[in-house]
Amino acid sequence: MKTFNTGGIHPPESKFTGNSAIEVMPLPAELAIPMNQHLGKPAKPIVKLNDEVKKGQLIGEADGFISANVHASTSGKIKAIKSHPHPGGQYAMTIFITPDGKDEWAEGLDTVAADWKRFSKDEILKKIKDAGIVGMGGAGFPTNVKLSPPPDKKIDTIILNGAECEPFLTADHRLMVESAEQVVIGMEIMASLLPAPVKLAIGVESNKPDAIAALEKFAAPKQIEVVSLKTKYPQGAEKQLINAITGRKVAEGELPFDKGCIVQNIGTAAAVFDAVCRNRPLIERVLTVSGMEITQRKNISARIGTGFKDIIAFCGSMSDKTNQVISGGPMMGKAIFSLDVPVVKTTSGILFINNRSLDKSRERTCIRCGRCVEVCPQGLAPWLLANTAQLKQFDEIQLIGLANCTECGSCTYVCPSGRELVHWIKYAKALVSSRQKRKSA
Amino acid sequence: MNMISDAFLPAVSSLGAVALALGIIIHYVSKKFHVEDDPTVKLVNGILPGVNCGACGFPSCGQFAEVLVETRNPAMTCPVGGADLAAKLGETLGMAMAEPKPQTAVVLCQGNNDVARQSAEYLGIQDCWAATQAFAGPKQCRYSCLGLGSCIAWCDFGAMRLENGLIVIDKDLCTGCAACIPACPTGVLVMQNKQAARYFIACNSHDKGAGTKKACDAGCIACQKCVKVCEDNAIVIDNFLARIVQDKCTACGKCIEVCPTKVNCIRLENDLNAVKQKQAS
Amino acid sequence: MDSVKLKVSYAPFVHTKDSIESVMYNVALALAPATVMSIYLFGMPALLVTVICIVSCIGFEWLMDTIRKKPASCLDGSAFVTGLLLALNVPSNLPIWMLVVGSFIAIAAAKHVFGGLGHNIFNPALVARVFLLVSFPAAMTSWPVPFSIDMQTAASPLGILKTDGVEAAMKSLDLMNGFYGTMNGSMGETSALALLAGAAWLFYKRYITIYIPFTMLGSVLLFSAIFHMIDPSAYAPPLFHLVTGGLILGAFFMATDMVTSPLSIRGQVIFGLGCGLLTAVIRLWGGYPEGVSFAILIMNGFVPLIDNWDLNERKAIHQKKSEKK
Amino acid sequence: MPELLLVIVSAVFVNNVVFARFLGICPYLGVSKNLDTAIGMGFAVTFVMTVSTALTYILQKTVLIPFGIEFMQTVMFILVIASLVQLVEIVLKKVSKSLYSSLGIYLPLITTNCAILGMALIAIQEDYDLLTSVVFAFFSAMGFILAIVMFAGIRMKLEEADVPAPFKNVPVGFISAAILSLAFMGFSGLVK
Amino acid sequence: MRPIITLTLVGLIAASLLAIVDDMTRNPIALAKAEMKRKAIEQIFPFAIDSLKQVETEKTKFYEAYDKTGTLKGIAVESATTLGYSGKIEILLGVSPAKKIFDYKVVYHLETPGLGDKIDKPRFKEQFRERALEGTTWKVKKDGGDIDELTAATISSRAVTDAVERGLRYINEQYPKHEGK
Amino acid sequence: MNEALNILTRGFVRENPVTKMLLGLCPVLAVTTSAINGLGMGLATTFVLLGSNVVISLTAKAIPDTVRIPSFVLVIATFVTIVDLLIKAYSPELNQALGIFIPLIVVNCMILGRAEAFASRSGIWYSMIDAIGMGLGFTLALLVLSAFREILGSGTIFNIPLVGEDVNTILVFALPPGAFAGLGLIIAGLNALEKKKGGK
Ligand SMILES: Cc1cc2nc3c(=O)[nH]c(=O)nc-3n(C[C@H](O)[C@H](O)[C@H](O)COP(=O)(O)O)c2cc1C
Ligand SMILES: Cc1cc2nc3c(=O)[nH]c(=O)nc-3n(C[C@H](O)[C@H](O)[C@H](O)COP(=O)(O)O)c2cc1C
Ligand SMILES: Cc1cc2nc3c(=O)[nH]c(=O)nc-3n(C[C@H](O)[C@H](O)[C@H](O)COP(=O)(O)O)c2cc1C
Ligand SMILES: Cc1cc2nc3c(=O)[nH]c(=O)nc-3n(C[C@H](O)[C@H](O)[C@H](O)CO)c2cc1C
Ligand code: SF4
Ligand code: SF4
Ligand code: SF4
Ligand code: SF4
Ligand code: FES
Repeated sequence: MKTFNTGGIHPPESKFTGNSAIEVMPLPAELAIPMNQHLGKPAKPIVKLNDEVKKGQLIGEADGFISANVHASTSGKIKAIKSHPHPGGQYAMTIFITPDGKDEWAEGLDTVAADWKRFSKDEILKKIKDAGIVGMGGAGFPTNVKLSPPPDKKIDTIILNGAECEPFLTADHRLMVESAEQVVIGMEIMASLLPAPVKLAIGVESNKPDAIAALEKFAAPKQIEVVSLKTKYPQGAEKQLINAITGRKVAEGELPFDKGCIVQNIGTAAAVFDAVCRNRPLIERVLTVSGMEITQRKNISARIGTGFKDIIAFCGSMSDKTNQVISGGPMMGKAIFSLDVPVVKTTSGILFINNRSLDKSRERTCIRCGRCVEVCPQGLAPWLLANTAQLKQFDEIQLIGLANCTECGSCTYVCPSGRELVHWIKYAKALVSSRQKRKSA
Repeated sequence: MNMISDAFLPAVSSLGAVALALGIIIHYVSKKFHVEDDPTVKLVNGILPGVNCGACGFPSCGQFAEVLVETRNPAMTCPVGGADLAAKLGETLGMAMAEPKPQTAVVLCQGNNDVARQSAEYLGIQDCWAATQAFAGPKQCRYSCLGLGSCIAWCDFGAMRLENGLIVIDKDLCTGCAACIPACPTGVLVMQNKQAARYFIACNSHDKGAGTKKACDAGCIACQKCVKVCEDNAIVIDNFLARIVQDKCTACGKCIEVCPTKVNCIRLENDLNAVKQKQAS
Repeated sequence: MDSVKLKVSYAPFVHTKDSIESVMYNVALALAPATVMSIYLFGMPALLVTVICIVSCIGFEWLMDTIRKKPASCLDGSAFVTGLLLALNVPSNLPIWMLVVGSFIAIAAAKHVFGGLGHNIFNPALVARVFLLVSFPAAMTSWPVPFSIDMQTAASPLGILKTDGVEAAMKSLDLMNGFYGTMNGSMGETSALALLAGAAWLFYKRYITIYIPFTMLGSVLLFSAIFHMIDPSAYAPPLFHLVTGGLILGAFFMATDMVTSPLSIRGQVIFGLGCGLLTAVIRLWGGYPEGVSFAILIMNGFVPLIDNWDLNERKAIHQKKSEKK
Repeated sequence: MPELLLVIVSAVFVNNVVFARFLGICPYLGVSKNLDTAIGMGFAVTFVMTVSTALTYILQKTVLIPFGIEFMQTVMFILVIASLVQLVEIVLKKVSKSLYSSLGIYLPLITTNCAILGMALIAIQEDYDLLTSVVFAFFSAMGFILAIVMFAGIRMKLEEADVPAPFKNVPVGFISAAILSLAFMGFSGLVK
Repeated sequence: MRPIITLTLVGLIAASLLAIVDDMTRNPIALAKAEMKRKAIEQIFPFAIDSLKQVETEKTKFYEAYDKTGTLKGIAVESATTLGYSGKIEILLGVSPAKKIFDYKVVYHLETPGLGDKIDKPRFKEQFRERALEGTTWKVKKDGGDIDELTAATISSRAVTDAVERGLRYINEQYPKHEGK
Repeated sequence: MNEALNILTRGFVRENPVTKMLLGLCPVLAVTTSAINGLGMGLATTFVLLGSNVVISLTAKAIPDTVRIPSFVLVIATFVTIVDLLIKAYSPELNQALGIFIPLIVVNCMILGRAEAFASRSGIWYSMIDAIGMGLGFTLALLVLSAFREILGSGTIFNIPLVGEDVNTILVFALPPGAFAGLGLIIAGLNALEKKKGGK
């Protein structure tokens, strides 16, 4: 069993929904589709109030190189275009669609599965780009951009990230079990875009033996290795995954392709399959609804833009003890500030929890126990970063590896003093970049 | 000569000799190794406030002094010292210095806990920047002063304090150094000239009127009423927010009468001298 | 659903169960065997000393928090551990007022003056111990004899070593007794066995690492072995040094205090070596019979420098990385 | 232990200038706010202390004793030290700008560092010979460096600590110094 | 030129001033020194001293104390030991012409305050009174002698015992008027 | 007159050379084992300060910059030697207690500090007052610290026993650590007082 070589933690897995088949969620009464569901510049709305749109129709156009298309998730009428709460914590320009109930595809979309080998590389890339596919593992980096690395970077490995190391989440797990073939084909398609020979590997944590078995069936004939990984957080973090599978170390400031690797999420692969073979843009995704405070924990397939309130209704109800609703996993997700937020392309899960530590939470002083240093997968000294941030020494902090932190949260998880280590680090990052912006301005 | 002891002569002669020798050496060496210091820099440095606030654009008062003495650029101003200092500097350097326009920081927000509505309770690190990393802030209005006081630490003059979830600037203490401006993540702090009374809009919300109204009782809803009533055409509305052009405002006060918001978003920025005069009379 | 008031905090939303409390009370638990042992050896007075120290440490902690208007931290266990360790570091017949003075020094002067838990530079219990030793040398160096009913006192083996030489010291102590603990000494210094059992628990819980205790013990052993080999009549054998005095208590429970020791491995190695060497030097040639406390305190003073060194190393590594780019 | 080793151990640890002899306390407190200046001060002290002890020793043996004017000791010594410092400063300022900016700023403070005169006087009092005096002075300065560098580290850390307001800066520095000198008492009796 | 002249002038004035003060204080200082010694010696004798005489032998210095009538009442001797806890201890020992101890005074020591420095306390010194060289085992009780050691300061006690014994020996062996008695 | 009073009293607490300016610390720490020593040292220093301030205020203008420090130091050293000789002659006990710290008054930075900062720029009258004020402030600090240390460390004050011979005193205060700690506590105490006053 492979694993990365520094740090890591093992929080309780709490994967209650590992065996629940994906349920398709019915269309809600309203969809709120934000224009920024990806890294980079938000898409430009190209529809107007009261326009009629079809399912899969382009409603937001990628604005610039690093940006992505946004499509209508169903057919209906544009009800509003305004700024609206986003699960990422901010407000975002959002297009509201009132579904007409017909759920009609726009022309030329959702065709019968075609053989992708008919298409040229450029055609495939264009399909991926048009479909608005972005990394579904969390960061939402436009996939077509990731798949066109600069020519001087020789890519020799493509890794599919099926680690799903976050507690609670099982969306990728179910996708691997239920759509193993599509995932594998999606991976093949992506591999075909790069000059051969490339090594192909799918990394899956060892706590999902059924997924490993399912993938192996389709992967083995295609020389794709399914790697069983030790169950350890953050096994799924790009840099750690590369380290676990190839032994390479992605250093500070380097990107995976500097080490000849490309990492893609399972959901991304499935979406690539849909886009290339079936002409389907990215308008729905699989996500896990879980946590102690929701009556029915499920894996669901929901349209992009589905409101969290609709999802709650679909999954029974949430208890009064809920004090936090998390978009994403418990380690890296965001606590949302309004139930009005919709599902976006990167929403891998929604958790309803009663976070007891909140009530007594008070940061205490570092007792220098060294736990955070021990668990940091990036070999940093989180306590030092946090102290430096607290002292507002923003030049100093860049010298001790601020940029190298992946914000995995392992350090905060283990700190016996309850220090908000990642939060301080994030704070420092925000201020460093604001200062840099000001300097260059 | 009995009065003087045996030790007198050796003592006097030896110490005298040593002193003479050392004197000669020091004198000679100091002549030979003489280094010229520029006394003007010292002088200028002495005049400067010495708070190293950076408002002048130099990292410290010392640097300001050095550059000033070297370049004798009359446009170099120290906002903290104001006109008095400029005069003094001019006198010392024998030239006329430009007079700095005294400025003050103002908060474009009145959304204290009474008028601004909350979105969710925030339990993370109590700092505005930290809060913006978690979400858009505890107030529904995302343009508002978040009320966690990040900026306070950057003010060297103790001019800022939090009051009921809103930052308040003490105009008497504010020196116009602008150190607080970049410290605010939502950008509700801006610099304004310290000057005779002018009105300004103490709101930063670019939400549409309805949204603003829902979030806060003191928000500018861009109703256009003030624009219409202003005879000096001093008010413009830009992206759902009114703005009063300071140079055009004559402080007639008509706009404030028509402003329909519960808590007027238009505020009269009292000039220091005006207040003092009022108190005196 | 509408009754739910959402609360926002930053990720992660799950945390370990470990807390300052659990760490500290585990240390206390690890010290339990030694405490029980000393109560067994020295009787009720030992129990009294333990209780007084712990209660007064917690009391002063509460007082300091109140004066400083800080949230109460007196039950977070750190004052408990400090009190317990102080108790284990004094003879069981020490007058009560001295114990209270010692607790005050530990909590007020060595901890809260520096800012409280996590900020202190010197080990509070050791500061108190050294303070008491220097202030009341007589009371602090006459040890009750184990199992004695009338509080008979005598010098500790290390004291005998200092005043009467190797032969007398060796005669006064059977090494195995030293290991089990039936010898004169501070309450917690006597039983190596009980201390090691507790230390094993700490290793198991991963609250301490091996670097400090092992380098510290190793350097004492090596150093004393060399001199024992040179002149056995003037220098006691290494095993004698190992089982006597507070070496084991110090190496496993006091030098390892995370607040006052370095974080990095190489820092811990240097720290341990320094503690060991200084202990040996003071024991072999110094005026005081015991050097562990002084050695650890002096090395505590070097911790900020070691930290600074580590910090610079981090920067250097970073710089090298960015240069390579 | 051989004589010279004894002098060294005594000078650095047992009779540490700062912790045991109470000399040079003002710079110990004044120039220890950060590590670099502390080291700079340490080296400046080392230089001046060693040279001045040698000079004053010679002066004592060749002038003061032969002429029977030992009562002039203080005057003579301090005159020599003050002039020496002055000279070094003037020369350094001209000769090496970088050395001056790293060491020179401490030089004026050294005249009033009583450790310098103190070591010169103690060397005479203890009846050392020239070599021992110089060794003694040099290692006393090492003891000073040890103390001031350690202290600078501590103060750096204290800067980040949540020290109660009345104890901020100087008082907590004194308390740290007290604990350090308490710890250094462990060396007492090391050299009889 | 002015700096040289100034410094020399200051030097000259300082030196002359000092020479004068030195001259003025030379005698008082010598007197004060003698007075200190006399005071110290007075303290160890239980009787009033009228005059003091110094007797020097090759190795030691003895002080003879006479009363008003001119009879020799006591002899004092300086003695020292290096056995102290922190090094040298110097004492001034006073005996009767019959060489029985009156008292001693610790002149110099570096013992620990609160422990070793009790050797200068009457409670400890008491036990030496009237002892002579013979008839006493000059060791502390712990080592099988006659002297009660101080609790927790055995070493200092040993050292003082040693110094006292040495002093007595000097007197017994070298005091010139030994036979003259 | 007000001015003079101000100069006189500022050294007592407000600008106390020890607790505020942190000057002349070595003797403060070294000789304060007993109140008598503290007082003696304080007065000796005051005398030197007075003498040198007077002489320097009279002569400062005549002394060129290059030899300023050596000359000042010479003046100070002369006064110190005079004090030294006088103490040796008339108070040998004090001489024994203060030991090497009498000659070290020369380098008590307070004295050179006052010479540089005040006497060389002021008239003789104010220089005198300043010397007396600073000297008394210095003495006051020494006295307080030494009394504190003597009471706690030895259980006596001005050598008068306060407690029985057998009572355990807290010896540390008689030793070096006690000096540091005592001064630290005094300064912290003053800080706290000042804050209280400022707070009102
Ligand atoms: C701490 C951490 C944990 C992560 N865990 C996972 C994971 O379990 N599964 C996953 O697909 N991506 C995970 N990611 C995101 C990956 O680093 C990476 O962005 C993603 O696999 C790239 O694929 P995508 O572009 O298709 O999203 C994690 C990232 C971080 C920083
Ligand atoms: C800090 C300290 C100072 C000591 N000072 C002295 C001292 O001045 N004189 C002395 O004889 N022993 C001194 N000792 C040695 C011890 O008190 C030692 O135990 C004692 O001398 C042994 O004698 P005892 O059997 O009477 O206790 C000192 C010990 C310590 C720890
Ligand atoms: C050894 C020593 C000697 C000092 N001597 C003087 C002095 O003679 N006169 C004086 O005004 N300050 C003296 N000081 C105080 C420092 O000069 C003071 O800290 C400095 O002026 C602070 O200025 P800065 O903060 O601008 O650097 C002395 C400090 C030390 C450590
Ligand atoms: C392994 C370990 C060792 C400790 N050792 C000590 C100790 O020697 N002395 C002490 O006062 N506190 C000790 N503590 C408790 C705590 O760290 C101490 O109170 C802090 O130094 C106070 O800030 C220890 C804690 C741990 C976890
Ligand atoms: S959040 Fe950053 S610092 Fe903390 S463990 Fe993860 S990578 Fe390390
Ligand atoms: S885990 Fe927490 S207490 Fe431990 S070193 Fe890191 S920040 Fe400090
Ligand atoms: S003005 Fe800005 S920085 Fe200051 S409290 Fe308000 S939001 Fe925070
Ligand atoms: S409020 Fe403070 S920081 Fe801001 S400009 Fe005014 S003085 Fe400067
Ligand atoms: S260094 Fe200032 S008095 Fe000693």
